[in-house]
Amino acid sequence: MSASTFSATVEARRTLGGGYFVLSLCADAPTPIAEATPGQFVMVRGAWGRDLLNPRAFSVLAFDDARRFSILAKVFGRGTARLAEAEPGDPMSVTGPLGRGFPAPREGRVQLLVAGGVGLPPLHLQARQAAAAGRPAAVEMLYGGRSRADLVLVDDLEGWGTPLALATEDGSVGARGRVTALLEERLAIARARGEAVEILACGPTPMLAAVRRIGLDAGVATFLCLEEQMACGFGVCLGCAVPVHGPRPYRYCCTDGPVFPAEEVRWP
Amino acid sequence: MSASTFSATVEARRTLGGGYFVLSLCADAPTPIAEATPGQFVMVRGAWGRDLLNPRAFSVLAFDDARRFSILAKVFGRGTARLAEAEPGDPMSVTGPLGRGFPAPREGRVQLLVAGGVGLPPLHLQARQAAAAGRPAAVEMLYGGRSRADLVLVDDLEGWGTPLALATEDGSVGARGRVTALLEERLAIARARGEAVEILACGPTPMLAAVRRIGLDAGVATFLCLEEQMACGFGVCLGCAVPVHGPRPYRYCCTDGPVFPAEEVRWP
Amino acid sequence: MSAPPPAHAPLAPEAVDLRTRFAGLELQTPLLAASGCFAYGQQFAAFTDLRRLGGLVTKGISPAPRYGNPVPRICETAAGMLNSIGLENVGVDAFLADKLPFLRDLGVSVWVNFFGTDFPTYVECAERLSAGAGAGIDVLEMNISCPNIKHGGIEFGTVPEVAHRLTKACVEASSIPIVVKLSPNAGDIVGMAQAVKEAGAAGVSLINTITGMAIDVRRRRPRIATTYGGLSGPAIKPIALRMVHQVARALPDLPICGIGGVMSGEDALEFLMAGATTVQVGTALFAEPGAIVRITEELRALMGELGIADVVAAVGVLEAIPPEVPYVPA
Amino acid sequence: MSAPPPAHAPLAPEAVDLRTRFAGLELQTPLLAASGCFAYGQQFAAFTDLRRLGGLVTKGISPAPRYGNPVPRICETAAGMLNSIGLENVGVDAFLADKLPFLRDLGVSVWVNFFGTDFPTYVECAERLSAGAGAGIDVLEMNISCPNIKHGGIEFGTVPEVAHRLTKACVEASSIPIVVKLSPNAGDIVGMAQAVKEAGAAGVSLINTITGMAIDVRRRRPRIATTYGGLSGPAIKPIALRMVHQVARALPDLPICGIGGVMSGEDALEFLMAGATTVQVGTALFAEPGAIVRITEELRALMGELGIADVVAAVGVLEAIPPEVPYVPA
Ligand SMILES: Cc1cc2nc3c(=O)[nH]c(=O)nc-3n(C[C@H](O)[C@H](O)[C@H](O)COP(=O)(O)OP(=O)(O)OC[C@H]3O[C@@H](n4cnc5c(N)ncnc54)[C@H](O)[C@@H]3O)c2cc1C
Ligand SMILES: Cc1cc2nc3c(=O)[nH]c(=O)nc-3n(C[C@H](O)[C@H](O)[C@H](O)COP(=O)(O)OP(=O)(O)OC[C@H]3O[C@@H](n4cnc5c(N)ncnc54)[C@H](O)[C@@H]3O)c2cc1C
Ligand SMILES: Cc1cc2nc3c(=O)[nH]c(=O)nc-3n(C[C@H](O)[C@H](O)[C@H](O)COP(=O)(O)O)c2cc1C
Ligand SMILES: Cc1cc2nc3c(=O)[nH]c(=O)nc-3n(C[C@H](O)[C@H](O)[C@H](O)COP(=O)(O)O)c2cc1C
Ligand code: FES
Ligand code: FES
Repeated sequence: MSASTFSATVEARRTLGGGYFVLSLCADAPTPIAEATPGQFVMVRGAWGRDLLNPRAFSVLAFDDARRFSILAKVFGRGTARLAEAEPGDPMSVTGPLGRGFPAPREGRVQLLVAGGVGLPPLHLQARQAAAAGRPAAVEMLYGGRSRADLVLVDDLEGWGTPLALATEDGSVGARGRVTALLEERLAIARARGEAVEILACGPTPMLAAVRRIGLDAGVATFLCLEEQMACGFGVCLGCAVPVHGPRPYRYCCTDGPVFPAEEVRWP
Repeated sequence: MSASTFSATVEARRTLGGGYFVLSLCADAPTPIAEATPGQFVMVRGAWGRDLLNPRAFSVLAFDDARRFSILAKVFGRGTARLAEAEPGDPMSVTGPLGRGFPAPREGRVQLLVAGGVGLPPLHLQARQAAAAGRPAAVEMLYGGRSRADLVLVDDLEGWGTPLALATEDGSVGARGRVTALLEERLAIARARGEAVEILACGPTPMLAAVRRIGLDAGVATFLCLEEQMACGFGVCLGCAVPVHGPRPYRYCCTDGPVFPAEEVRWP
Repeated sequence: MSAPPPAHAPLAPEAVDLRTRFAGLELQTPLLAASGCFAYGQQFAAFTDLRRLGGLVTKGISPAPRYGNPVPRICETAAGMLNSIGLENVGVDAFLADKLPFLRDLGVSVWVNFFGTDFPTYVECAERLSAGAGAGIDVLEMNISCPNIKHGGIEFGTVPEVAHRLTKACVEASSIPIVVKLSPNAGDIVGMAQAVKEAGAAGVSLINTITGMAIDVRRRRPRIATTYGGLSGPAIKPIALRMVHQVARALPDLPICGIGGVMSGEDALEFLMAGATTVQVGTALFAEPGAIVRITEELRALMGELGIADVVAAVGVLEAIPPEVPYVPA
Repeated sequence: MSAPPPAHAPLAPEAVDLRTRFAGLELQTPLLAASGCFAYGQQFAAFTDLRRLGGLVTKGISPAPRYGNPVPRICETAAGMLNSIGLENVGVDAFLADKLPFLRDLGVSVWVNFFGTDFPTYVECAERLSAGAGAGIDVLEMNISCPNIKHGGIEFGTVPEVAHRLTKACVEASSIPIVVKLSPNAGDIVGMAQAVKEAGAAGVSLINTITGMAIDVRRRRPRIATTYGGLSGPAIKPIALRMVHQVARALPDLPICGIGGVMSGEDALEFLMAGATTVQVGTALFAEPGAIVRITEELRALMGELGIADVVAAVGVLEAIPPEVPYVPA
């Protein structure tokens, strides 16, 4: 898995509402971006002078070829606010693809993709690749957010034939409640059917903590795509430590992750 | 002379080549901008986050009414580089008009306007107002720069019928050499004719130093529009001190100036 | 992994009470204009409603007028600026006669920043301001930290024993509470705060500018005529917050006025949570003369959103990050 | 008014000689990667040509491996960042066995940053690095300034006598030149530099991070698990330049490696003109792994433009701003 650091140009920004937007980038020369696996990410920074010093991490949402790829972001703080103003033609510095992604689907085992809000991209790419491999039902998307505006790119999933269950906390679309409730229901069904499943989750940390508990309690293989504050994204600053069980107390979100087996993460 | 602090929106940016551009702004509500006299300035800052902390000073180039006005800038450092990327619709914070401008033309005395490079705006406005008052020849513009690209908005002056002499250091347009040579020639003619003149100058500091010497040596009333590093523009930070002769060693570029009588300035 | 934030029911901004007390004084908000960034206030009247400030701190006053340093005096740096104004001011007499009446009439807390060039002139300044002031001055903010004057400033600001003696003498000479403005150039900020507290300071202001430098490589010269200048603005905020927190933790009953890079209501709340009771806004006033009014409303709205009803309750509420699950080597 | 810049005929970039010497060593350029921002280098090989560096400084090495601090360990601030990594490292043995060979083979100057948790472990670390190194290590950069470890760090870095004793012991234990990396948290940076110079330091690195803090007001918590972290990036550049200049002026024959917020060739030249012989680049490497190669070319082009043929000639060339015409009161 080779990464590179390269200049890219914004090709388009598609605003999705609710602060979400898709940024399409084109690298100035061919890169390894098309080797990205779902969960791998890029570090992105614009021509931002001396403030907003560090790049921001974004999961790879999709790629067309060795130059064209896109990310899905939500306006959160100053960096994403700045990115949300990017115009076609703006230059960006990019490093990636970085990290280790989710395991690929295995024969005879359904992957339950649990996405919360802006945690969608890795799972969206996982679903895309399953569909492209002619096995859209090798994965099932359980997708939750606060409200209707937090569920974006649903059309894509529907178009691919990805089995899909939605939940919103305000009930504005799908089931009312959290995506973890969908997961518990789905696991109960799997248990009843004797179906082999595994869990792939990405979303806000409290959601991941809940998914982890559910997965561990159910004895189901569970993989979490974590977010930690990152400065470099390639294993140098040691800022993105993830507390783990094992021979050492920390591993690194950017190089060992961002995807970690649930049982490895040292959380309550 | 009242100033106010207000929000404005970029209406247009006109690129003139050589790093020069005119930015047209429209205040969100009526302001005292149309009371500006030539040499008065505005402090301008965009939505620039925490870097580029202080606003930048720009002479008022022109105004249409209590809301619409424009500035002429040249890309110099980081602030003007940022401004040069401003797009229509971008918000700007503005304070002004600030400072004290040039004396108005007086009957029976020709004002020699000595402009160097981006020092044009105050003198451009002076010429515009003389023309608007039906007396374009009350002023004469002596305008110099390194090269052709440094002489901008010349069409305006020609259109108003402002008497005009140009100089470039590379001889690409007008006389080859410095604008101070034009001034010396013009003063010699005035002396020969017994003509009453005064000098109004704005441009780079070395040019102003030379104009000052020429004016003082010739015994001609000379007014210099100075540039000092400014943080506030309204007399608070005391950063913009100008060394002067007189009861106190310093006066302030932003409140006492930017226009100072040449003899007052404490320069070699 | 970090747990979700503690839940507090949000409040309407109008329900938020910004009134506070500092060293026995009442202020309508915790936000003051910082010394040297406000001059003597008149210039702001055209731009903002000064009666909405919590208070203001004047340019530093010395017994005799001072004319300040050669130019250039300022330059910009990344998220900050350097200044070396040289403590230019009109002197005590002109201040009391010409400047104070305007400030007194605003009805907000008036703090007069002062300094001397040596021990006797510090005491003289405190004495004359205190004597001449009548009821118009609420606080004397003693600047022992300006790095720009050759004699005095820097030594007073970095040696605890000297600061102690000087503070004591000024406190004794003044009928008005003295708040000492400390220098971040001191190696041991807590030691300095302790020293001035024991000398009778009613509080401390933290921080003044940090000595810095910038170079114009094209001219092969410093950008500031005096070579060094004081760094202010958002660049120094993390250092200021750390010093406020250190002093607040070590000396919980010493009132602290937090200063350094405040540009938003969120910045102000950071200082309050770190342990400051009041907060000064300096450099932000240059770009935006009405900054304090905006920051006040942002603070009110943010406190409402976070369910903090009373600004006094925000002071020092900081909690530690919950500990991780202990690591047990395999 | 300021006179025009001194005229020097511009040169082609190829005509600019970037080779320099530091404490007797030859370097092909003055630009090094800073400790903690470069790890042990391997990660950079995919992104940039490491053989084009002037040199590199490893992550700080301690005698035993260390696992570092709880999370969150970093956050961003205005034009800077805070970190509290906790001096995580693989320890001397693993460093010498697994990391050094790669670095040695690059053919650039290899500086190993090291520290202990107390007096004996400092000396032990210097001894073992020096003994085990063969010809592979050019400099031991002694970190007496990291604010992130509870024992050791901060006291060594702020008390001149302690720094003197510690440096002396390490210099005696090491066959490799020792450059001491000083803490900007010290009140008297010149006193610290003087103390380590007299103890036999071959040079000083200036500056390490400045202790700072940031608060997440929504969670009412520090943004860094250890509450305080070290501030780096452009925000601190003015402070770093000032300290380099102070030390260079006071101790003209002590080689200085300048560090703090370097992001461009112009930044690097500022440090050289302030009196540093070499310059380290830290935080800039996170956003741009190839930053040093770009900065090297920018420096070369800028020196060419300014007509400075030789990087050694740029060191400390700063002139004072010419004095104003004297003021004669009217
Ligand atoms: C591997 C990885 C992949 C990611 N993929 C995506 C993606 O595909 N799309 C996307 O929109 N975002 C993604 N993120 C998160 C993205 O990097 C953050 O949204 C971004 O850093 C926030 O940047 P900002 O500049 O807007 O906010 P900042 O201004 O950097 O953040 C403001 C402050 O909020 C805090 N903060 C930041 N993130 C969080 C958080 N998650 N929880 C709590 N506090 C936080 C920080 O303390 C920070 O100082 C990813 C992060 C990682 C580590
Ligand atoms: C009263 C007044 C009116 C002005 N009117 C205009 C105008 O109409 N159009 C215009 O383009 N500019 C004008 N300027 C100058 C304008 O404010 C500067 O161009 C601007 O500050 C440079 O900003 P910057 O952010 O591009 O450069 P910065 O990044 O701020 O400047 C880079 C560095 O260059 C140095 N520097 C800045 N200006 C000068 C200078 N003049 N000479 C030498 N060094 C300098 C400074 O040390 C600064 O740190 C005026 C200035 C004043 C005081
Ligand atoms: C131009 C300028 C002048 C200043 N003058 C004084 C002064 O006279 N006395 C003083 O105690 N502090 C002075 N200060 C320091 C400020 O009051 C404040 O402590 C510092 O700027 C940090 O706050 P800020 O980042 O909000 O500006 C001055 C600051 C600036 C920028
Ligand atoms: C994440 C991080 C880790 C660091 N680790 C070390 C270290 O182990 N030893 C050390 O001496 N300095 C360390 N530093 C300090 C840097 O080497 C450098 O002195 C400082 O960051 C200032 O330079 P900069 O602004 O270019 O980053 C570290 C800095 C950062 C940002
Ligand atoms: S983000 Fe720097 S090591 Fe992971
Ligand atoms: S620019 Fe602040 S006083 Fe003139």
